[in-house]
Amino acid sequence: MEEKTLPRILGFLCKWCSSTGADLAGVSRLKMPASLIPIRVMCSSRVNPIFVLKAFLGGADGVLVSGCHPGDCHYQSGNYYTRRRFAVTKKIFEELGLDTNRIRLSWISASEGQRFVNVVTEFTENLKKVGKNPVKAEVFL
Amino acid sequence: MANNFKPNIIGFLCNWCSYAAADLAGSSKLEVPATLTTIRVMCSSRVDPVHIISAYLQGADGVLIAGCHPGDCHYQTGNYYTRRRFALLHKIMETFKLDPERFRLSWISASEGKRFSEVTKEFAEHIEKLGPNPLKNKPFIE
Amino acid sequence: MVKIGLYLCECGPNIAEAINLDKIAEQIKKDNKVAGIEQHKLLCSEDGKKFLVESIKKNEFERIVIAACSPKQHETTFMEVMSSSDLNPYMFQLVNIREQCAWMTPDKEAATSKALRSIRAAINRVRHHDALQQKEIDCNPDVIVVGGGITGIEAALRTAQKNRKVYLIEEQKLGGRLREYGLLFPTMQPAQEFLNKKITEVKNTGQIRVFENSKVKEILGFFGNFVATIENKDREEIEVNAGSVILAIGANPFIPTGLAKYGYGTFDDVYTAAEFEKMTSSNNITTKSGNPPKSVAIIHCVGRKRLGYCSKVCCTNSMKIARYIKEKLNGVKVIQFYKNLCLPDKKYDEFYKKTKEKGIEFLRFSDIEVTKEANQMMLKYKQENDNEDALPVDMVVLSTGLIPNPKTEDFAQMLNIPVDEYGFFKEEHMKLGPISTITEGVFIAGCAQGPHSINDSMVQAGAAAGKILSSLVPGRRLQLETKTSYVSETMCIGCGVCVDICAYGALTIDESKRISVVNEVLCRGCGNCASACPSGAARHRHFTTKQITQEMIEILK
Amino acid sequence: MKSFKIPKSPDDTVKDILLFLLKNEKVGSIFALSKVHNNNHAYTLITDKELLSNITPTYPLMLANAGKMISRLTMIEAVKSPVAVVLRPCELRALFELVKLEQAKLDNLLFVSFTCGGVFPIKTKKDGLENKLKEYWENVKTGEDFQELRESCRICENFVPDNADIILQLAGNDTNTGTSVLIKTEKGAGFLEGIRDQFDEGSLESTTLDTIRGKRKERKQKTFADLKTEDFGIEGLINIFGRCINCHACSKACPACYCKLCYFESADSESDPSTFEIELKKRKAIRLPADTVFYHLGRLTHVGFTCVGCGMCSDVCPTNIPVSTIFSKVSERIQKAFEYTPGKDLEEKVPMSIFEMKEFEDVED
Amino acid sequence: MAKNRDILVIGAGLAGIEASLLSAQAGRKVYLIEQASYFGGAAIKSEEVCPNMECATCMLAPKQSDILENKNIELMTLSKVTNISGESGNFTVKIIKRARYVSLVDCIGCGACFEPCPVSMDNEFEENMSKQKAIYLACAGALPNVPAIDMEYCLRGKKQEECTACKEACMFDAIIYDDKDEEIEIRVGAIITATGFKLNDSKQFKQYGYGEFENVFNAFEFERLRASNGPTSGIIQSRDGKEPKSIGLIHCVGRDNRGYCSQVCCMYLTKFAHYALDILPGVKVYQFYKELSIPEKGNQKFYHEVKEKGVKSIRAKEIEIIKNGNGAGLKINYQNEKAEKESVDVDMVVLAPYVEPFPGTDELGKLLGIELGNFGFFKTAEFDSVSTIRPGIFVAGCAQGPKFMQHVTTQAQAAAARALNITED
Amino acid sequence: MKGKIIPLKDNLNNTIKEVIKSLLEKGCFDAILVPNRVPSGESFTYLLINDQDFLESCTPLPPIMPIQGARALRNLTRRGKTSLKVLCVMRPCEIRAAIELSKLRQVELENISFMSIDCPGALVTKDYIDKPKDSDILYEEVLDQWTSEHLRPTCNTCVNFSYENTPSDIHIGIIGQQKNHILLLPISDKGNALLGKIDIQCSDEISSWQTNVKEILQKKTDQRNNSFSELQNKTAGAENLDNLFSDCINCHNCMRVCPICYCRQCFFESSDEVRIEAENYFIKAQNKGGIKFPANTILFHLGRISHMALSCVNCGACEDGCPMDVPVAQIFSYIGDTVQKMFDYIPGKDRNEPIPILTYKEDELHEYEDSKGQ
Repeated sequence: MEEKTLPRILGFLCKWCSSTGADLAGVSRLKMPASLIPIRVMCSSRVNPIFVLKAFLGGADGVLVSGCHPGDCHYQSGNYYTRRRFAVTKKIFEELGLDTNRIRLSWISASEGQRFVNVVTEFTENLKKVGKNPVKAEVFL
Repeated sequence: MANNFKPNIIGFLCNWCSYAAADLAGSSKLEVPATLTTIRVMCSSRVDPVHIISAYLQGADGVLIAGCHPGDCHYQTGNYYTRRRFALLHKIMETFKLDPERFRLSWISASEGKRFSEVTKEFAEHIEKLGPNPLKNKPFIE
Repeated sequence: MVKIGLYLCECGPNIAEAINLDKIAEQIKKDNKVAGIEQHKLLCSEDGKKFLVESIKKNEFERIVIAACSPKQHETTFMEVMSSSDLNPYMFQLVNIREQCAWMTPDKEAATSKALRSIRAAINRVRHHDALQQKEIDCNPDVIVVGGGITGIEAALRTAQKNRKVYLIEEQKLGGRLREYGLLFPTMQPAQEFLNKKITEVKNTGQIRVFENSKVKEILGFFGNFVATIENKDREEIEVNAGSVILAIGANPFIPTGLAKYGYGTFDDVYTAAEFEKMTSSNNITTKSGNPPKSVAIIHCVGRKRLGYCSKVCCTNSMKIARYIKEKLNGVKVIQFYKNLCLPDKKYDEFYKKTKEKGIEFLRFSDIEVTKEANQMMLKYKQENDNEDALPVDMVVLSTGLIPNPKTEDFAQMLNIPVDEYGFFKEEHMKLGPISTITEGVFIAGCAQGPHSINDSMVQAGAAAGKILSSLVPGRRLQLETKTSYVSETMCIGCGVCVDICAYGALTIDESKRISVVNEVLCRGCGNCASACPSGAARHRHFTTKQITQEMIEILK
Repeated sequence: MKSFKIPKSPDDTVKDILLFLLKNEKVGSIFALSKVHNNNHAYTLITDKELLSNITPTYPLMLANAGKMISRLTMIEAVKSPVAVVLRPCELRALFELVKLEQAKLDNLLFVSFTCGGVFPIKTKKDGLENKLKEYWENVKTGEDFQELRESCRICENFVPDNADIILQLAGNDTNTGTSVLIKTEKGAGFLEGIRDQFDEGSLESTTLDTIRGKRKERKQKTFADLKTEDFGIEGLINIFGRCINCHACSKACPACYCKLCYFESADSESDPSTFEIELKKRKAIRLPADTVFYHLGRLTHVGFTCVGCGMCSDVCPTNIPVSTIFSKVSERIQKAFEYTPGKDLEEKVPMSIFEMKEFEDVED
Repeated sequence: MAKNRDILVIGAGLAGIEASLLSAQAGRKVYLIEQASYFGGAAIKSEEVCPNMECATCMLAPKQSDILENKNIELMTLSKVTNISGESGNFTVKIIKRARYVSLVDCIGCGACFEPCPVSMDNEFEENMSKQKAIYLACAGALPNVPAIDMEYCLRGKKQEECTACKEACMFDAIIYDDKDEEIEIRVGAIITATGFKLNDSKQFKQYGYGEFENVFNAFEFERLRASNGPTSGIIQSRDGKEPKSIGLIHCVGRDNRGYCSQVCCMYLTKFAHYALDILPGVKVYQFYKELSIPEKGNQKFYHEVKEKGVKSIRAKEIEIIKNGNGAGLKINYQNEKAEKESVDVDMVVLAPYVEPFPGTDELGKLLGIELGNFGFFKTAEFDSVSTIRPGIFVAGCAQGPKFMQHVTTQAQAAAARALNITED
Repeated sequence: MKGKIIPLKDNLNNTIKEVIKSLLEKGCFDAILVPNRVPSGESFTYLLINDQDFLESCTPLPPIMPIQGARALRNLTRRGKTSLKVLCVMRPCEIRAAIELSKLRQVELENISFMSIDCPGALVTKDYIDKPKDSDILYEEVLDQWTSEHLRPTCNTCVNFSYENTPSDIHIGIIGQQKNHILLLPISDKGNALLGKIDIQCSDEISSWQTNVKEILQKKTDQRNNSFSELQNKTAGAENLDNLFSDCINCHNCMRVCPICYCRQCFFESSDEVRIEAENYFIKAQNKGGIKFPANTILFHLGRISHMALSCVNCGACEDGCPMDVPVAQIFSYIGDTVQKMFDYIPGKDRNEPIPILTYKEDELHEYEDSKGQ
């Protein structure tokens, strides 16, 4: 039943940190809602704002972009760009009255299994509050 | 006026037939108008109608496309497409009264050096008679 | 800026006298587009070539324009010079200011200005040249021969070499149509003896793998790398790899049902030549009533008008049949009804003469009808001089032509080769590529290509072998055409306009991407696709839109 | 700042200057708006002195953003001999942005611009723009809002061409008695050396300009507020972009959209039928061609930094969507966040190509 | 002893060219020898080739270029085999290269030497219908693009005069008066002979008036008349320059005497009819045939197409050509299919003489140690028409018997296969 | 030919929707591609629907055609056939464009059926967007007159507004003797079977309808001929042509909204044309004294003509999308008619007939080549 009421979150996880962190959460048998479906990318900087928009317009209740902490990027500085891009997306969301609660940028390192669980749990709870993404039902997009 | 007019004619020649014919005309010391400058293409089908229109708008006085005779194409059927494309182009230019007479499609085989000379001479004379392409010195149209 | 070097060849007096090269050099210098201009008496001479290499290296030119003679004369020469100068040979443009300028323009000033225009165009063009590399692919020297008739057998024998395997695939038994033959013309030797010798030879050659009672399900790939799926006699599917394919699937005799006047299918003793041939191999010639015929008529050119072509072998074959009958049956009367004797071999007139000497009659007709009057077959015929006559006969042999094997269409589709208007495989070029097809690496031999005598079929088999032995050499890589086309993946929208017009099937739609792709092994580089493509996604190497328009813009300056 | 005044109309003043430059071979050609055939206007590249008589540099019509046109010209290589380019401030700013993005080169270009009074929507052309010119110039002089102008011009605060070499004072100036010319840069001075024996002193800023700026700002705030973008949400976006027909004209006219092949026209943006089938199942109905809202949002992520608010996009929209106003408003927010003014300073890097270690802590967890 | 992998090809017509190209493509060194000063054989004499009416030069020229550009092929013009020894896999061949008197290396083919030469002689390539100088190129566009001096006619040769006109005109020092015939010896593993054919000189058949009446042409003469690069630049005209209003085409000239059908004549005469109808408005064309031999795909269609354009086809016997009146006109007397005597008046007659081996075939046959057949063509095995009785020596093209171009090509390709096969490592 | 005449149910669109509804109910289709008013009300777009509820808001024959239906179908099937059985409800020119696109592999027709409607033409989109309500009323008048100055100019000169030359499956006739009826006309076997499935027997005589179509056709043909002869003068010569196109601002909107112009990247926006050295511009400027920017306006239009005039279905989308009101569609219609006649080709008429430029005949068009003997 939970399945149906659970928000659906698309998670872009960088390979080196966040994805490993997520794995660690699993290995550690930590529990969290089954709301997030991960997409692994080499670096969070691969996440084109277009992807976030597409996921959002496609009806995802939430989009999580997650990479190494600033300064830890496997590719030197990728995540700084991620941040700037995400900022742009967020400004657009804000300006156009789109729900910024649905997009989220989190830094999760390879050792932060627990943090991953926390982020996802919190994001999920948050999304439960704001409800289903109404875009899903729109036909005139 | 007409006497001083030296047209600028572009000739697209296919590598296998017409270019060879042009060479033959040269080695047979046949006269070919100096107003013709040639561009070698592998097959007459390589000549895109858009290029011809472009040449015209830029002020080319004449454009000649020459390839192998139908049926002789080095690439089987290329020149049949050339012909259709040319016909289409010609029709467009004709309909818009854009000097269709400035464009010509000729089939000239490798042995027809003489014909090459004749066709180009005749064409050059024809173009000379037509006079300069009015678009050559016309600003703001291209 | 790239360093372009311009070389002006005087060609002795040929260019120097007709064109003011100094003036050209002066103008080009003013344009300030080349890094250096050099003039030479004769660039194609040994001395000239040495000069070029040294000069190019010294000046560190990156691209070269040579104004000299026709590319037909010395493009290759100068491309070699480019290579010796450690430059890519395609970073070069040859301007033809001799044949197409100096020699055809008596007025020096006009010639000079034309040459200048052409040289400027070349300089502008060469700036946009790309370095092209000679491409090579690995290839498989092995051969697939489809069809185990005499043509296929010969093709297999001729291609089988130490380092080359041959897969010979036959739907029934080796030997094909020849297995039904009694004698061969013009030698009149027993066909089976001849055939068996050949089959033994096939079996003794270690390099030929024979698949009898087998079918070719599919052939994929292209020149140098074909994969065929064969269903063998046990209905197992076997995959074989080869670099080339010879289609020797033969032809069928025309069956004249529907041509009522010949009485075929209406009267008992009317046979086609092919049917009669079976009788000869069983050595038993009788009419339906069981008696040997007393008179036999052989009618030529049956169905020729309908087929629209002369099958070339039937006249001689009819004579062979006539002679056979005459030899076998004492006192039999044999009459040949013909329209035109087609005897296209230096031996055939003699064969005809001998046939006549055996007492076989020849009668030219303009119209004929087989009828029956009171249990007796009657031939009613009209001669050329409009005389009409009738002749009672016991047996009629209809000499019919050859029609394509019904499988022709299937193979044509499988391998992207067209069929001609009669339904035979269409050769690449009637005169120069009679056994080649537009699909490189696929050859057609024997009657699959059109009606042929056994001798001619065997020569064709040998010819296919020649093409294969010369182009696919064991241990050598296949060199591809350089000036091919390619399709820009980002720009292509997959409309297939280029696919439709390519004569070589070099372009196909990649269904997963829904865009078109060029098979560079098949592309021969005409550039038709580049013109057909409205957006310019199909691009012709060394004749790119950019290169051509850049040439144009200078000419029209 | 050196300045001088020519007792002629702005257009004739520009002609004088250009003729001087051409005659003295200081430049080889001119890039300016001209009257072409049939009383139409277009940007032109002129080498022939005779044709100078055709130019109409201040004619209030922008049929294409000149920044984009100069980018076409200098995309591959800089021009080899000097060209005098007459263009509007927003066009110059667009060009500077394109230079940063390697889409144009400035070498050998001399920029002549003016304090801009704005342009009419291109559609005005057929409604008799000529008849409105008188009123237009009156309003330019006073700096009053003129409601027939492009919305983007009416709300434009950046009408002073900070980066031009030579500036004509139009907006807020009485041009009846002649046109003041300011020589803003050394380069400008070099080119104009010899045009006058003596120069006056002049200044770019004045209270009139401030007043105009103030008026425009006011109007902008009002326009932006009226737009109520914050209340859009997805419904609002659909309402405004629902009539978009995916022609992408806005992107083609936009000087900031410089891609060779737009993502939204590329194979990457195409969907397989199966994708549509999934969507159809999900939503019971889908719009075809799809992706209108997506397109505009996506384009915003691409041009948000660079948008100079020239208004071309609104003008070319065949379904009258106020693209420019929306984009300007969203872009303003983005540009503020990054403290970036497009086209202002060549040395200032495009925000997307740099970063700081500590910033935007509000967007990350 | 290791096999020699090199290949000798004798005769550089279509067959020789094709065989050489295939052999060279396989990586073999090829010696291609040609008796004439140019190469290309009979094929380059045609304007067009039936039934598709393709331009012959356009077909051949790319192949000729390939020969000249191929590093594996050594083309020797003006050359002849003088001796051969050894056996399959290891032949030793002596070749005499006749002096060209013009350097193949230095000459650039500008033709500056022609004009000053004082000698005028018949142009053999043009069937003696035009003149050439003693320093000559067979025809415009002939390859290699280097002239030769015919010392028999050159003043220096025959009259021992000190003429240096051509040498003076040459700016490249390409004229070598003291050029000598050169004998070379090569070793090859296989030999392909492709020496081709010639048309019989029909003078022996008096009834056709060839040699007697100036407007009786043989097939090659007519072909050159129609050739764009020929003596009349492609204008079909009688000897006195008039446009013929009627043409008679005579098939099977000498066939009965000779004893075989030359296979190609019916078709090329049909092509001639096509030529005439194509460029001579209102011309009447008569074809006089005995048996129509139009095998091969496409030929019958072509024949009917041409016929429909207005050719009168007559099956005729006892043809005789006589003078018609006082002018250059001709009359053809014949017996029609109804055995009635009839006649037509024509302005021009074109004969299709039988195809015979190229002169010297017998001599070469002896040198090569291979037999000749009844008619003087090289003899080949039954059902193996490229193999001679001597292992390692193969035949291609019309040297084996008359044939269509496509069969020439196929034979050449098949012969190449054999040569490649036996010289395999 | 026989059809089924059925009475109107309150209005035209609703009656057509009833038919569509029964087809959906009988499971003949998985989805319907049909125009629908956008939420803001001032325009229309195509919707692919598989739910009857959405049918309510649909308008099978909307007064405007902001998106040419072929573009909608192309969007759906460009990358391959859809597994859904789809009924496309479109104007004849949209269907013909879709057929053309299928020849260019931009539309996959498998599983696609067409329902065409007698088309009175489409209003100018911008006008409609300005005043949707008034325009709706205006369109009612158009339905009466079958010609109007408010229509796209090419709609007034359209001769393929009915079923002829449009290979749809079911045609809806609305030009009847009886104004309060529509006519269902099965065009293909498939159409026949479909009507059969919803128990519609096509036994009604349609000759009176045909007469009406003929009358309107005559009217439109006259208008077309007038328009063409006007255009003949207006387009004659470079000068005139330039005048016609001189308003063009090179936005390429005409190409973008054109259903036939299908290139991913237009040649005139490709590197070959756009990414060129400054010098190229200067050479041209030198030659002519001055050039326009953006360059190549006329070349663009002529080039586009050479690329797609053979397939032009005269839908008028280009002119509708032009921000400068250049009479593009009228010019294309005129030149398209001319070149199509040259090859005896009606674009979109026959699914199996190749576009003339993609095929050839050995023996043809000799008037365009030099005669051989010359």
